[in-house]
Amino acid sequence: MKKIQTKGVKISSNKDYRDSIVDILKKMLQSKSVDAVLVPMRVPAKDSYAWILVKDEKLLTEADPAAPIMPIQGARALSSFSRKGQSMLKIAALMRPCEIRATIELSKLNQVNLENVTLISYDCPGALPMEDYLNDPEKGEKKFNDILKKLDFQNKSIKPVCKICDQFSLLPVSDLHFTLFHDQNNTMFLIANSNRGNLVLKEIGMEASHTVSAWANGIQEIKDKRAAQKKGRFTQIKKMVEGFNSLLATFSDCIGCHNCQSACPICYCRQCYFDSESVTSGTDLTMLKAKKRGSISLPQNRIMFQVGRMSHMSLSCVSCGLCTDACPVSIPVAEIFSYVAHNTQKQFSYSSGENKGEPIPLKTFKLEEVKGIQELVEDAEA
Amino acid sequence: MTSDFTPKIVSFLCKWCTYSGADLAGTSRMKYPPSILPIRVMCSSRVNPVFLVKSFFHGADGVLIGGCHPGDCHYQSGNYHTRRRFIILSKIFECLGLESERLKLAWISAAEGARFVKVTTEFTQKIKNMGENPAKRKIFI
Amino acid sequence: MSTKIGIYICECGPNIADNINIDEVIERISSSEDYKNKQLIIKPYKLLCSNEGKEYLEKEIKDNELTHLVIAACSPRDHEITFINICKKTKLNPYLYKMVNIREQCAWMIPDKKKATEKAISYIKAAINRVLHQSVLIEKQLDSNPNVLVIGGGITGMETALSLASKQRRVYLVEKNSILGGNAQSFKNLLPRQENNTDLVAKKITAIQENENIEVFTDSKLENAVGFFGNFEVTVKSTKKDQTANEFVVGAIVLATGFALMPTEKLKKHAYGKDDNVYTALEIEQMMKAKGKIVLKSGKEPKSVGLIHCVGREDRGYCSRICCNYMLKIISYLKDQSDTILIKDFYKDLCLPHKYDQEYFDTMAKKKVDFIRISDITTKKTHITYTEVNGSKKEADLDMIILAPAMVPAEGTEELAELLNVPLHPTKFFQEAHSQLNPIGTSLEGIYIAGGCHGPQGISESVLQAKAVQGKIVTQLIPGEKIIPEVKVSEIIPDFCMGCQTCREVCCYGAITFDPERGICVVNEAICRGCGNCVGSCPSGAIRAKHFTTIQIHQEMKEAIS
Amino acid sequence: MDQVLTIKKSTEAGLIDLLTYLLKNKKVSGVCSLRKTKKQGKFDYALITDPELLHDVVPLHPLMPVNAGKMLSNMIKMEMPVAAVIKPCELRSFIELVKRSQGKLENFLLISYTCGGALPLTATVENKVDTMLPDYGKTVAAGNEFEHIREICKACEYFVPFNADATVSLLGETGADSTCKIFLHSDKAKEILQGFEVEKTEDEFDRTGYDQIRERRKKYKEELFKQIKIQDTGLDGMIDVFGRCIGCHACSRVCPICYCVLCDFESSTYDYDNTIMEQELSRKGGLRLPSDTILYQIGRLSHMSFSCIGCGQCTEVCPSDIPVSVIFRKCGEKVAEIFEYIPGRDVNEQVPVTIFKEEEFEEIGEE
Repeated sequence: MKKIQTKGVKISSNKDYRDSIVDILKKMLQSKSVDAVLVPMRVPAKDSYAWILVKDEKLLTEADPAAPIMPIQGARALSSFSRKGQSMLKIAALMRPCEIRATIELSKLNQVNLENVTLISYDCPGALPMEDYLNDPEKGEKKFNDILKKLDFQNKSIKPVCKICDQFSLLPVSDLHFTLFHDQNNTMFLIANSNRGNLVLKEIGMEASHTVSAWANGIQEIKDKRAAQKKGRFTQIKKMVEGFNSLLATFSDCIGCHNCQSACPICYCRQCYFDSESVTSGTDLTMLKAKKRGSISLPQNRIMFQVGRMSHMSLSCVSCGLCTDACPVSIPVAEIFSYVAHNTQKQFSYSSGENKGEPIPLKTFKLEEVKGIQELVEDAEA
Repeated sequence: MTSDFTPKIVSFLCKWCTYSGADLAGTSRMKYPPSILPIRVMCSSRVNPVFLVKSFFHGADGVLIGGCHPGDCHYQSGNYHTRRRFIILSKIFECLGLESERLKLAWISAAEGARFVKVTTEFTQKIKNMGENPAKRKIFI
Repeated sequence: MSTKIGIYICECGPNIADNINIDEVIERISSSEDYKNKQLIIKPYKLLCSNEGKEYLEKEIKDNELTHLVIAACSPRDHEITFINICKKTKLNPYLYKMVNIREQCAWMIPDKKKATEKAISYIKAAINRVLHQSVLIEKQLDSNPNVLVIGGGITGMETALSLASKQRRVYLVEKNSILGGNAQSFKNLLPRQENNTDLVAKKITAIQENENIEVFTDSKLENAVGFFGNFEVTVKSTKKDQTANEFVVGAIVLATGFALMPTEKLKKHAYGKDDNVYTALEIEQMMKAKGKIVLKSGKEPKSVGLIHCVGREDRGYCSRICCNYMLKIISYLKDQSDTILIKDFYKDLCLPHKYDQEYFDTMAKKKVDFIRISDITTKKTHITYTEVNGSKKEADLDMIILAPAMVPAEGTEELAELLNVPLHPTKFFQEAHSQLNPIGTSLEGIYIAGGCHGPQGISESVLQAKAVQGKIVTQLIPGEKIIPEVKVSEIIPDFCMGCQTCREVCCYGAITFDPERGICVVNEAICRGCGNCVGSCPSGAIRAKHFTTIQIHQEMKEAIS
Repeated sequence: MDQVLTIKKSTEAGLIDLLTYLLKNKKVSGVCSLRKTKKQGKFDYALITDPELLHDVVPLHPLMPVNAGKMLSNMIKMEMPVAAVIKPCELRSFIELVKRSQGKLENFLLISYTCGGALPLTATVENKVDTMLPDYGKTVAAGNEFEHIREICKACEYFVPFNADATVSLLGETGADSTCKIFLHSDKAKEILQGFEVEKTEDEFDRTGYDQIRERRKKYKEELFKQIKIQDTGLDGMIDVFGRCIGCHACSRVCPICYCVLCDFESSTYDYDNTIMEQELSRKGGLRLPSDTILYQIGRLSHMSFSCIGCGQCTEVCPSDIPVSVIFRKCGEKVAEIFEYIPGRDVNEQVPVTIFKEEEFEEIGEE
């Protein structure tokens, strides 16, 4: 595990945190340290946010570094720009930690090219559910501003999956990190966490000289609380999905639209296997199956899709919660997937998006792994 | 809008009629605005309506499709299909309040060099009067 | 092999060089950011289409091992093929080459040299972007069968068969009736010289019978035909019972199925079928041929005859073109028979399209014939009520009425069109590929039309068309030579095709078929002409137009917008 | 002339009797209908072959978890028809799909009904269906629009089915709780139900009898269309409405007309290489990622607007709450009008983009 930096640049604390971040991003553009920055920006109708790659620094005044919602996963936005290979442009992407983790997973799957990309994270208090925000965007803005102001990392309005997120701060893969969470002194730090991060700091004429241990301790405290909440919630989720009948009941509203998959940053496939002919062309069997059982539910394969999708992507799931936001029938997909992901990743001691070098478990294997299997085989052979 | 605004007009010209018409205009040393950058296609029916949408949203000030006159299509009936697709797209633009006047379909035969000049000159002037395509600078599209 | 693009700018003498600053073009393109990690070779040349120019280009391609070629010169109409041929002499695939028209559509149309230079730059850049996304296409060569199937054994069909049959080319002539000759054998004399027709038709039939390179199938019809130019597999079947089908391969099919007269039930307005002494012109010809004179049902010669032109013209929506002439011929039959016979000729418009016609009309007009221009006419038995163009209503009682009914396509034309996928004109005659530029071709390569099935016309035009078809076939379907089908065709990507058949419906060549087994559409590349209509119609993006792919066009658009 | 079946039971019970007759007597190979699931208050579509299992069906429930037209198009090979009870808009979408070779009419005995509108998906999610039903029933029997149905349903003028083999009379049917009236239109329906012994009379189904409802809904439609102001606000209006689109394409996935296995806009054709995007970025100073948000919407309109049957599924699933269906319905209607086309009206009416007339729009391209 890479050692987390303990020193940072102290950033003027009188200003709003947004302005402080925008100032730094502007400096990065001005110094040509980067050619463009990827930031969320509130759409003209003021009812949502979009990812904008900004080259013209004047536009940065419109940027909103920490948006209350996550309509589109940042990894997806970055992937749409760099999937086809390395860009000539040096890009800095300011994203939530779960978005950075998804970016790392996508880079392992060659959907993001990280050459020339600087990843900037910040302490994320969580995001508001899309549905709540869309009901009254102004109220949502206010609510989120309050959360930031009060540094309320335990707010009850944030997405359920954010409440159990313990990877909401500086990541080993961040190049730079803004500490939104701060102590009574209102000190905000910019931490450089990689060679690239250090280079950027140097290029914008800053130096990391302040120790950030107070911040680190504060973050750890929240992490512990979140971890405890996660444990509790997972016990409930386990009940919701264990056994076929519970699974069926939990997904009883599912209409098979696969929008969870469309919104998922990890589901990068151009065409989902479960929408492909290999699955759908079996429809001639529909009648046969119906005859055998007396009846079948339509559309078919809804539970198979969920389980199948888990098998495809749970090792990389970053629990960002976009699936729940996208679900038209409000199934807590994100928490369920988070629970499953937690367990599948544990199996390989893998943590999605934590580490650039570590390959996705399905792309590699170790001779002796997955405890228990060997014993099972031996038992069977005896 | 400044008067030296040179519109960018994407033009899809059918190889048999309009492109040849444009050639004839050149051969006859007629003059027309340089705003037209022709893209040669075998038949106007190759032009998928989405090409127009894409040109529009990616910043073209105008889009022109040039094809053979109805009844004269080198491929029998391609231009009739072009016409329907064009009508559909124009209507959609109209319904959405987008400037359908930036899209143009013109039948210009290989013999109509003068007509090519007239159509492109007038269209360019019209676009000039309309000004720059606002989609050119919008970042939220 | 790394990408190496050669860009050659032709000065075209002063034509391009005078109005485009070629040095600037070269400078700006070679220093463009867009091609930072590409190898560009960009050079001017005084006249690329000259022999020296061609040699120079060939050497350049070879020496520099170019992977892509852009020629900025005149219109592709003039020299695209010239440079394709140079590519073919080297290892460079001609589909990795793109021509830019900086003469007709740049240098010659923009008076301002600066602006012309700008446009030339973006024009050339668009070509570079495009050429980088072009793919290698390989031309295929197919064996072709030189033989020809002619459908219809009338004058046109026989003429076509006789002109085409040779030692290297067999002709199969299919006639639905039991004898050859078609409509023409009913005519006694032929215009304009009143030659005796029987001899002419009989001579043709004999010539056909004596020609060992022509095989005739009477009482037969085309049962099936699949394939494309150079290779049609056809089945000809006898209409009589218990006959086996004949199957053979031909390279081309000629439709010479002729015409018929408007069905008699449509002629009731003129008392046809109600009165024994109302005849069609064709019946009069047959009568002349059989009896040598025109007589009433009673056997007596008529003392007064009414001729009615344009019967059914309004119904059908076209002029049958030959009727006025043959009505004049009938007048001459009648006048030869009796000098005193009263003839009233009712016409709405006279159609005298040939150089002989006016003279012929003038001769007849001198023979005391009432030519009456009318706006309406009805017949009750042989009693005629008519309105003259000046509005006056008149009546006449006549011994005999002769009608000139509209010419219509022969029976079975629609069936044949459907079988071969050849489009019909709204008049139900066959639709030609282009009314002016390709009047004997159809939308399908290798299928031609001639004679009365093309539209109303006389024998001379029919024979002319037969000759034109002959010329087309002789030059395009050369015995022993391979044919190279179009390579810039459409292809369907099976995984994305939903089988909705929108493409099949918009294709006017029948090049797309539906494969019910796989539930997808398939392009027959030998039939496809590469227009790209199907590509424009496919919502799934499942069809790709080779050499005109969406991505290639996007690349050109990019430059047009920038 | 139609044959009218009259069953002295509630409309739903009568229809279930009919379905039971069909399945028990092997007149059909299966029944496709909405049914209750094991979980209280939840429903889904099912294909049922065992007549015993028909007791769970709720064929006339005002729900549309998926557009059944899309669902039926997936059932390809069948030896005997399946009886499907579907809403008029679902039937119309199925007809549109049949025109595109995406389904076969002969596979089904299509039973539809005069429709009072469907509830939004949220009604099921929030377990409100059972409590809403009694009021819904009363409102529909009175020939009115229930307040909680989908907006697009309140604006739907095609609530009388086209092309149904049989139509169940529901809307404005005051005796719906004691009498079930089913009109058999096709010979197929009459033949299959020959042995179904109920009161049978001859009568013509009166399509004009609904004029009042139709007028009211048309009026509502005009109002709804007016609320969508895009037409007057131009590009900025488009950005206001679609700016919050997240590009998930859920609208196309649930759309019965979008039948493509892979949407063209998700294909590699629209994965631009960096040079194209960098050029845009330079010009604008900023570039939305993923790009082509509005292009996708217009592109989709250009592919399917004329066939939009206004079922409202797109609005239901939009995570950004964009009123997709109203916009698409509005555009669709305007486009279809040009060709005097009504999607789903007649299976022999060809899709406007597959045909043309030589003498049409003659002024276009000539000036």
